[in-house]
Amino acid sequence: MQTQIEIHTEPLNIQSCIDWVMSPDSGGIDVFIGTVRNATKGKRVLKLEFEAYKKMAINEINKISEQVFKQWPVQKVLVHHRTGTLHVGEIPVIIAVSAAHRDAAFEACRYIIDTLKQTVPIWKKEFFEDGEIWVAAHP
Amino acid sequence: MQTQIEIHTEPLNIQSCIDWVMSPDSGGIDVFIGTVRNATKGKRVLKLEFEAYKKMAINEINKISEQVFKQWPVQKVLVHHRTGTLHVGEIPVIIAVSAAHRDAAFEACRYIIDTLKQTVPIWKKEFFEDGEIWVAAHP
Amino acid sequence: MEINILAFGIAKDIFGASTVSVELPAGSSTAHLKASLEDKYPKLKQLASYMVAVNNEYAEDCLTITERDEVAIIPPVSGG
Amino acid sequence: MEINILAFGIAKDIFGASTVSVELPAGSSTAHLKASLEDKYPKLKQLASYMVAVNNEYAEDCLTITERDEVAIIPPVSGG
Repeated sequence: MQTQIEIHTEPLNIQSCIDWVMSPDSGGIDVFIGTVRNATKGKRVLKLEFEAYKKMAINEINKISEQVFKQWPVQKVLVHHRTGTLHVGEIPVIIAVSAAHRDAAFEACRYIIDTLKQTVPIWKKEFFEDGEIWVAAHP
Repeated sequence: MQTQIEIHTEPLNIQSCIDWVMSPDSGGIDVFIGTVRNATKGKRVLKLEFEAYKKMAINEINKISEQVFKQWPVQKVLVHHRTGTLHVGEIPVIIAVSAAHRDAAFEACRYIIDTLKQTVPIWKKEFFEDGEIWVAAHP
Repeated sequence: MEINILAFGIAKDIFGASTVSVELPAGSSTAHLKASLEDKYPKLKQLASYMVAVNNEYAEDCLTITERDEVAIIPPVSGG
Repeated sequence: MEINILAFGIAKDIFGASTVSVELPAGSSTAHLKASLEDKYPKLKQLASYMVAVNNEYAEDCLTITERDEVAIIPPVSGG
């Protein structure tokens, strides 16, 4: 039952995230990697900016992780989120979960990214050729 | 719609698998990494040996990938499987799927590993302190 | 009492600053704070929704705020 | 006709070799092949199940086998 949570502006390192969740008693790891898409609803995206309310974001991710350990027999949970300016193809988020059996790893990983997008105070601004927008701000 | 399938005895490279599935029009990647557990049903595992009917295995994985592209809007599918002797913590399989949206990536990745375990002619032998066994061979 | 408020995302644009302060009667609740802010910054009402966080936790409308609390406006989140 | 058969996993242990050959009448099917093998190697019947692959495809019992086909015995798979 170990959790590693990081929020920072440095590029995320996939290999070190996976190395951290691996353990001799795990049989499977599920990893979700978010990547910056070149378009949103057909509009070309130039770059994204992510902003976090860092202390509270870590707090909320911790709650998600605690819920995961209650709900699934998983071994390690890792969530790394990048902030600052990201270009197309770069990685804003890595979530990795190890478990003895793959079902728990898949379900927990899915739960974490779904819940993170709903509750964790991080905001994304999309930059287009003709303007910029805070995602989800308006109805 | 691209697929990369490999079966070989060399250690699998996580980073290069993920690099291959990434693309500017993908927003999410789901990766499943199988790892050799130190125990099966409480019995200590020393090592595993994987054997493949290589030509047919690639054929069957190709069928799975074709089914995935029919069923989900995914962009790239990668399946690497290692054969030969593997020790605890080593990686027998990496499956990676990129998609514009994460739902498809998660569901397709899960479908691939579940189906691979049912249909692809690859066999695993577990070595214990007191003997060895071909997994699933007997009722 | 004077409450200092942290603003993030579009709230920062609406306030024109990453922190603003409002003057509230002692014993005011989150609901009072929201009403006061919406009065001063009507664009807040155009958001899909927004929450108040007090000491790094989402706060109910009835929560009483003090000057020692860390208060933040949380517009709709969009991480991941 | 003589059919050469590839064996994998536990089938290799049962046959004591990674290839064996059986003599079958021309026009024999997968079912005939299985019956002949089970006669020669009764331990095959103790497996949870096994399939025959012909030319890298799982074969139905009624499929006719020829000497030019690549035939393999597929015990329960356990990859991944």
